[in-house]
Formats: sequence, structure tokens, C-alpha cells
Amino acid sequence: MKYAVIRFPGSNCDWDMFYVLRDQLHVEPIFVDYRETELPEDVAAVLVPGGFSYGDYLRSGAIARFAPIMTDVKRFAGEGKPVLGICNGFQILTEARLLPGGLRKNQHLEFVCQQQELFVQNNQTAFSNQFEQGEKVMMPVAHGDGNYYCDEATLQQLKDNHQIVLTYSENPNGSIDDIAGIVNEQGNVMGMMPHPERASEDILGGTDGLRLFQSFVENQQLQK
Amino acid sequence: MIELQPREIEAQKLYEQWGLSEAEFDKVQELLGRLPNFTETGLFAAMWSEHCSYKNSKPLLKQFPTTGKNILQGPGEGAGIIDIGDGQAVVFKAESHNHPTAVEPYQGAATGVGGIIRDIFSMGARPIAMLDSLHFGSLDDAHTKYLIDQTVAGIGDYGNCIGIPTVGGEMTFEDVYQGNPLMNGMCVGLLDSVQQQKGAAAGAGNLIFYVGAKTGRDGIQGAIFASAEFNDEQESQRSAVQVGDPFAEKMVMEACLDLIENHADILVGIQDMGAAGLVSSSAEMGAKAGFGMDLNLDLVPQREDGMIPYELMLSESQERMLLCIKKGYAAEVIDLFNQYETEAVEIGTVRDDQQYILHQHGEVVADVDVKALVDEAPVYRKPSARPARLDQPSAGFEPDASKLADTLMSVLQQPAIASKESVYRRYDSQVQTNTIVLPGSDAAVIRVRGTNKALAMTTDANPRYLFLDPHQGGQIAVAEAARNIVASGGVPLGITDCLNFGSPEDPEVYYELEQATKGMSEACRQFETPVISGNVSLYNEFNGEAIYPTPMVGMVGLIESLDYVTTQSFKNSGDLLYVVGE
Amino acid sequence: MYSVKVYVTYKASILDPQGEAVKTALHRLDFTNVESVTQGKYFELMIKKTGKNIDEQVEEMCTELLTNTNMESYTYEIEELTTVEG
Amino acid sequence: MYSVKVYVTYKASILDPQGEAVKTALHRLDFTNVESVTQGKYFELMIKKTGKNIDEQVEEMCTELLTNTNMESYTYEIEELTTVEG
Ligand SMILES: Nc1ncnc2c1ncn2[C@@H]1O[C@H](COP(=O)(O)OP(=O)(O)O)[C@@H](O)[C@H]1O
Repeated sequence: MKYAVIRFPGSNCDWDMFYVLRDQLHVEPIFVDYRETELPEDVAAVLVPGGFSYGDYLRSGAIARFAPIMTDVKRFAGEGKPVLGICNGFQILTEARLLPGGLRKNQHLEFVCQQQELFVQNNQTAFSNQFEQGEKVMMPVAHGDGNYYCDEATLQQLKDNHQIVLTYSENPNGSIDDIAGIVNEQGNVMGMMPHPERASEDILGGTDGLRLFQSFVENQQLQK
Repeated sequence: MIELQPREIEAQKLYEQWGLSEAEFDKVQELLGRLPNFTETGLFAAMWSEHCSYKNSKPLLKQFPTTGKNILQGPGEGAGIIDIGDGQAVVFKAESHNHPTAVEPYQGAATGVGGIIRDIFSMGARPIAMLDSLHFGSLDDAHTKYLIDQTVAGIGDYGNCIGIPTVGGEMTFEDVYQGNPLMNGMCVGLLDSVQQQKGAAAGAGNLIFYVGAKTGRDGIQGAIFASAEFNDEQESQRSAVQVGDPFAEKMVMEACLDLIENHADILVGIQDMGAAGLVSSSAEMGAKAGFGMDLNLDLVPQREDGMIPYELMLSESQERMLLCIKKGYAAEVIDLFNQYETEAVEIGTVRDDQQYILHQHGEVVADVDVKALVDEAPVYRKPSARPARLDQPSAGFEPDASKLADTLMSVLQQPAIASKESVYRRYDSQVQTNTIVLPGSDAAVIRVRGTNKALAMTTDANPRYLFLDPHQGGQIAVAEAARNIVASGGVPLGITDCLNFGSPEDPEVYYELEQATKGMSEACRQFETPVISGNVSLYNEFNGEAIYPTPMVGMVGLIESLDYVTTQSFKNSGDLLYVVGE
Repeated sequence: MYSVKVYVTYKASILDPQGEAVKTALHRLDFTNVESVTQGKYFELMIKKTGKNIDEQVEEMCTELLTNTNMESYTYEIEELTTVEG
Repeated sequence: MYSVKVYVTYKASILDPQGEAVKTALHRLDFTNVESVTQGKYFELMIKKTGKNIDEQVEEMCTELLTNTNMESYTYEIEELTTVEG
């Protein structure tokens, strides 16, 4: 099984993701170009990496969502298979309506890059089953538009369905209810602002992020 | 813009407005054997500006040691290169973007970052880190706060967007920088196979390709503008600043690296279109190889209508590169760049003589000897005079040692000493997942993936020391950088620099430049850290007041084993503290 | 040819930090009579006349691309230019 | 009370990468009749009536803060609202 890393023009955490999959998780990553119309066969999960697709001009993720590959990513997600969007990937998934809500400019208007303490709000998802419920984990954030927004009704829905997976212990961007990462209603599409791929090696300051990847990689291996 | 006739240019001394002196204009006339036309006058004015020709600083730069056993490329190309073993090399260079940053801090700083990144990837190296060096007026001024905020945002956004971590820098605050802040950027790249690129266009009949963004009327005369002083009246005349397009640069970068790594056989030379845009990149590429070229300006991608040759040649539109490609491979290049959603256009060919000829609408609009343009710029050794202040005994400052705790607190409150976290937090310092020592320590450390090695890097200059003693201050700048590298576990390899000074026409400023470069040279010899690249920014004055002499030193060191990586922070209570040195 | 102007702002219920920052800065410049500031995006488009209905086209551009209707709202003005086409 | 709308765009000769990106995206969405796109900023201000001249005030806000006149140009509309103040 392969792990598809989607590359948009302007993706820049694509290699970081690739290295974690290959060197830390020992699975087979494969880059998929945004112009492709179909994902390769035998893809276990789709990863949408961080960066600045199309320069994040207009709105983060707004232009990337029209890329040819997105149609097949939607099909893949519709089949209940795992899709993970990190940072710009999260923005793209909300713009593509695979996840509810959207991401605004940080409330203080500044880009912020720092370690962030997160709470695991739901350890029952495909992306968080290696964590303890309520566990505190550390992962860095690096974004200018990470301020999650959704309307009241959607927020209630997120809460009722336990779709909020990660929250910030100290909110770095003004996001509603300190939301750092959510899943869709079915639980197979996750978007998050923090960068787990930057927290997957001790030399980079921690491995909490690695456990997030392990959550769905090990699940896949069980299914095999 | 009206294109004056040669006689009118001479009579009205238009060249003076463009920064050419009468003697220089005479020299152009002599080299050409006739009066230059409007376009040609513009070409010479740009190429002979301090920014392109280093006419005032060249004799001083000669003092620098530039060779060493691991030095693969010293000054003279887009960036210098140092061997780090295992077939890999580190590539780095610093550049200033002071004037644009003063006018439009966000875009000025952003495009400064863009320019220095192009210098690195034009050498075939993948950029792995950015650093900055910032000098501003006092923090209690509202405009200064705005400048800092926007400059930091501009640096961060550009690097972040391309995916290059900004991992370090320095910052000082002095009133002398109020009207003329300094923004210097340094980019470090990694060459995976030691096959370096040259910015040269050789081989008659080979093709000149223009790649990247279209040309507009932005930043025309930027090089000339960088070689002039500011005052209040000129404020309104400051030429239009460019807007950066980091997304375009990312695409140009990926395409160029693909070309260099995978199609080296068809690539003859590559150069960034930086200061003085098309003229400087093309003429330098030709002169370096000893070949002339024909350029058809009708083919230059243009964003605006009706641009005259002068504008096309001197525009400093961003995110553009010039390539020399082997004859017969046009289609390959166009295809490759199109894959990266980037335009590549053939605009000319290499000639077998040394004539540099521009064509537009079927007419020859300039025809000059390329060597005259590039290599014949006059070189000046200016009069120098030791500033009186250096001989005045200092006020004899007596530190008050009775309340050490208070003194410590007040020192820590100094903006220049206080934590810079509020700045570097706004930079993505981690993208590429190789930053193993983040900003906040002595030097940043970037591991070399796939090896057990790492690179330490830092920027330093303490302008106060240089103001008090330019010679020793120059030594101190290099020494401080070396200490930062060593304290991080590295062996210093070499330096790049940005010499930010006032007007060289002022003998006291020239003296400072002379002494600071002398001090730096001596220290570089001591530390065996040759100068492999650099940049000169003169005329940093506002209303006649010069900045402090500010030679930024950017140093890179090699950490042989990841086990040697050392950080600044205390590790355990009970550990012992030592003071080492005098 | 049509000249189309599109204005995009956050929905009224959503805090607009950029507008707030501008307001604070204006107050600092002594424009204390500024009561509120909203900052949004502004697009000027030149659109060629085709067989298609221009209102529908612009409406679609707004909902598909120019705004994120989860959090933004838009208005536009369409003006037909009376230049000779060719 | 005045309602003031300010539109800021880059000057004609200045590159507008965002506008270009939007144009390309619209073309990709088959709106090929879009000839040009400029993206700018849009401000809506509510300003209290004072003794000062509103035109002068707005002009000053534009040149001092809302635009960088080196590269941007602006236009504005001022409308006086006829609500009772207090
Ligand atoms: N402008 C800046 N940009 C990025 N990092 C900075 C900047 N200024 C300072 N830093 C970082 O803050 C740390 C401390 O810097 P500085 O106060 O200059 O210390 P030192 O004098 O020990 O070099 C360094 O790691 C440096 O890289």
C-alpha cells in the first residue's frame, strides 16, 4: 500500500511528509501531481501537505481546490478512506468542502511559528488512536491563516459528533473554541493546523507527531 | 519618458541625473568612438553605478582573503561555494535591500529575500536557510515600529511561501538608522553534487532565454537609486518599488533546479536578473565568457505596453532569470519551464564577437562592446580622512557596580539585548525539517540530511563598536561570528558580508570603509575564514547624516558530527559555569 | 465589454481583525472620530461580452472562487462599457 | 455620521500577482471571457461628523495610512448619513 502525498504548485512541506513516511514510519510514500486526474491504485491514505498552494493568493487553499486531482481525492474520501490535511492541506480541505468551516487570518495578524501544547479531545479517530484521551502533546505550528471559524450550528455539530480532535492549550491564532484539528462527520478526513511531520524525530524536538501518523498507518497494516 | 538625441543628452547632461559624472560620460564616448544614444547612456549609467561596478569599493575588497583549501568558488559569481566533504558543498551569500525597505518595508524586504534566494539557486544549490540582519531607529518612534513590523512580515512571508526556513539574524536600534534602516538578508544553500554553475554565456549561436515573470516598469533605475543618498525632498521621487511574487519565484526555482540537476548538458550558463535587470545579467554573462550577444527586445515578455529599450533593459521586475542554452534545445527548455507553469522565451543568441547589440522593432537600438560595459567601469580610490571623534578620549564611563541586579535588569531591557522571539516567531524556522537548533541560540544549526553532519550559521555586526573604532570593530564582527559558530559545535568555514556605509565621497566615511574592511580581512585570515561572497551598500545617509559603519558578517561553520551540536541554554541545575578567555 | 467591481468582506457576525487594526491605527493618528472600520477585498474585472448572462456569470464567480461563503459576503456592480468591440 | 468607502489598488505599472492568480483561476473555471483582474483592498469606515472637513480627513487617512502612495492609488466615496446623532 502506498501513501499519496499530493503536490500542488507551491506545496512546500511535501518532502517533509515524504521523509517521515519513508524514514520514520517505513511505509511507501508517493508524490501525486495536482494535474493527475486519478490517484494511483492501492493508496492507503491521502496526505495534503502544508505550504502555499498558488501562493495562497486570494485565500489559502481557494485555488488549489480546483486542481484536477481533487475530484479523485473527494471520491477517495467518500469511500471512507483516510485523508489528512496539514496546515495548507487543512485550508484546502475546508475550501474543497471536505471539512466544515474555514480558516481566517490569525487574529493578531502575524504569522506564528512556535511549539504548541495541544489537548487530544478525541482519541477514537483513525488519526488519534495512539494517544490517550485528554493527553497533552507538543507539536509546532507555523501559519498566518490558522484561525478556524465555523458558525454556531456547525460548532454544535462538531461537538455533538466529537469531531474536534485537537485543541490548543494556549490559543495562538484566535480560532474558535481553541480548535486545532477536526475530522469530518464520518471521521475519515482530518484537517489540522499543527505540523505533526515536524514532531516526528527526537532531534527535531519530539515525536508526538509521529504517533498521529502511526494511528492510521498501523490501522492500515491491521486491515491488511 | 522621452528619448533624447545624443546631442541633447550631452548638452543637457542627462547622464548626471542617472549618476554618471562628466568624466565618466567622456570615457563612454571615448570607448564608443561616438556619442552614446539614449539607451546606451542608460546601459552605461546602470552598469557603472556603484551597485553594479563596485567602482568605489573594489580596491578595498581586494584586501579580503578569498581562497582556501575548501573554497570552490570565491566572490564573482552569484554566490560563493565551500566544499563540506562527501561530494557536497555549501553555497551562501548576503545582500542588502536597504533603500527599497525604507520606502516600502514589506515589499522592499520581501523582494530583497527573493533576490538573494535567486543568487543561491542560480548556482545549482537548493536554498536551505535564510538569515537577516536588521538595523533600525529607536523603538520608541511610531514610524520605526511600523517599519520593523512590515520588514519582518515581508522577510517572513517571502521565505515562508517558498519553503525556506528563516533561522537566524540580528537586530540593533540606533537613531542613525531612523531615516535609513538596513535590511540585509543571507541565504544558504546546499549543492548535492559539486558541479557548479557559472553565470556565463559562451559559444556563438547559443540561445539566450528569459524565464520567469514578465517585465514591467517597476524598479527602473533601482541600481542607480541604490547608489544615491536620501533626503526629504527626494522622498517623493523615490522610484517605484517592486512587488514580490514568491509563488512565481518558487516555480522558477523548482524549474531552474530541475534544469540544472537533470539537464546540465544543455545549460551553458544561468544568472539572476537582479539590480539593473536585463542589462546587467546579460552583459555580465557575455563579458565573463568573452562573447557578445544579440537580444531582440520585441521578444522580452512584457507586462505593459509601449516600453522603450531603456525601460526594458533597466527594469528590476522580480522573479526573472536569464539562461544560456545550447543551440537546438529550445523546445526542451520551454517544455520544462511550462511544467512549472513558468514562461521561458528565447530572446537572443550569443555572437562570436564581443558586441552587445539590442534590437527593437527591426532596428538596432544599442551597439556597444560588452567588455566596455562590464569591465571598463572606472575604479576610484577616494580620499580618506580619519574622523576626529576617534581621537577624542572617550567620556570615561564608570559602570556602577553597587547595584548589579539593577544593572543586569536594565541591560536585559535594552531592545538590542532583549529576546528577539517576537521577531523570529514570525518566521517559519522549521520548514524542510532540518533545523535542529532553532533561532534563539548563538547560531542556528541545520542538519545535512542523509549525513551525520550539520551546518551552523550566524549573522553579526555590532555597529557601535565600528563607530568607536572601525578597524577593531571590523575584527570584532568576524570574531563574534566565529564565536557563535564555535559555541554551536562548528568549525568556521568562511564568511559572506554586506558592507553598509555612508557616502564614499565623504572622506571620513571612506576611512571607515577602509579600516573596517582591513579589520575584517585580518580577522578572516586569523580564523581562516575566507570571504566567498558579499555585497556593498554605500550612500546610506539621510539628510546628510551617515549611518554607523555596518559591515554585516554572515558566517557558516561545519559541524562534523551531530554529537557536537551545542546549544546556549542551561541543561541541569548543579552544572558548573566557567569563563573562558581573557 | 463589462467592467465589474466586486467587494468581499467577512460576514457581519465575524470579527474582522484587520479592520480593527486599521481603526486602532487611525485613532493613533488622531482620527478619533472613526467609529468603525471593515477591511475587505476589492476586485476589478474586465469581462468580454458573450452569449452568456453576465449576472449569472459574476454570481457564479463570486460563489465559486472569489468568496468563501462560509464566512464572507459579497456585493458587485456591473457596468456595460460602450466601446466598440473588435 | 459619514459612511466612507475606500478602494485601494496597485498603480498601473506595478505587478499584481494576486489579480493574475485570480484571472488564471477564473480561466481554468472556464470563465475565459475574463480579460483582466485587479485585486485591491476595500475599506468601509463609519466616521462621526466633527468640525473638521471630511474630505480632507479622508484624503489624509488615505495618504497617511490606508495606502502606500509609492505603489498604490486610491479612490473613495463619502456619503453623509441622515440618522439622528446622539
Ligand atoms: N532579526 C532576527 N531575525 C531572526 N532571528 C533573530 C533576529 N535577531 C535575533 N535573532 C535570533 O535571536 C538570537 C539572539 O540574537 P542576538 O540578541 O543578536 O544574540 P547574540 O548577540 O548572542 O548573537 C539568535 O539566535 C538570533 O538568531
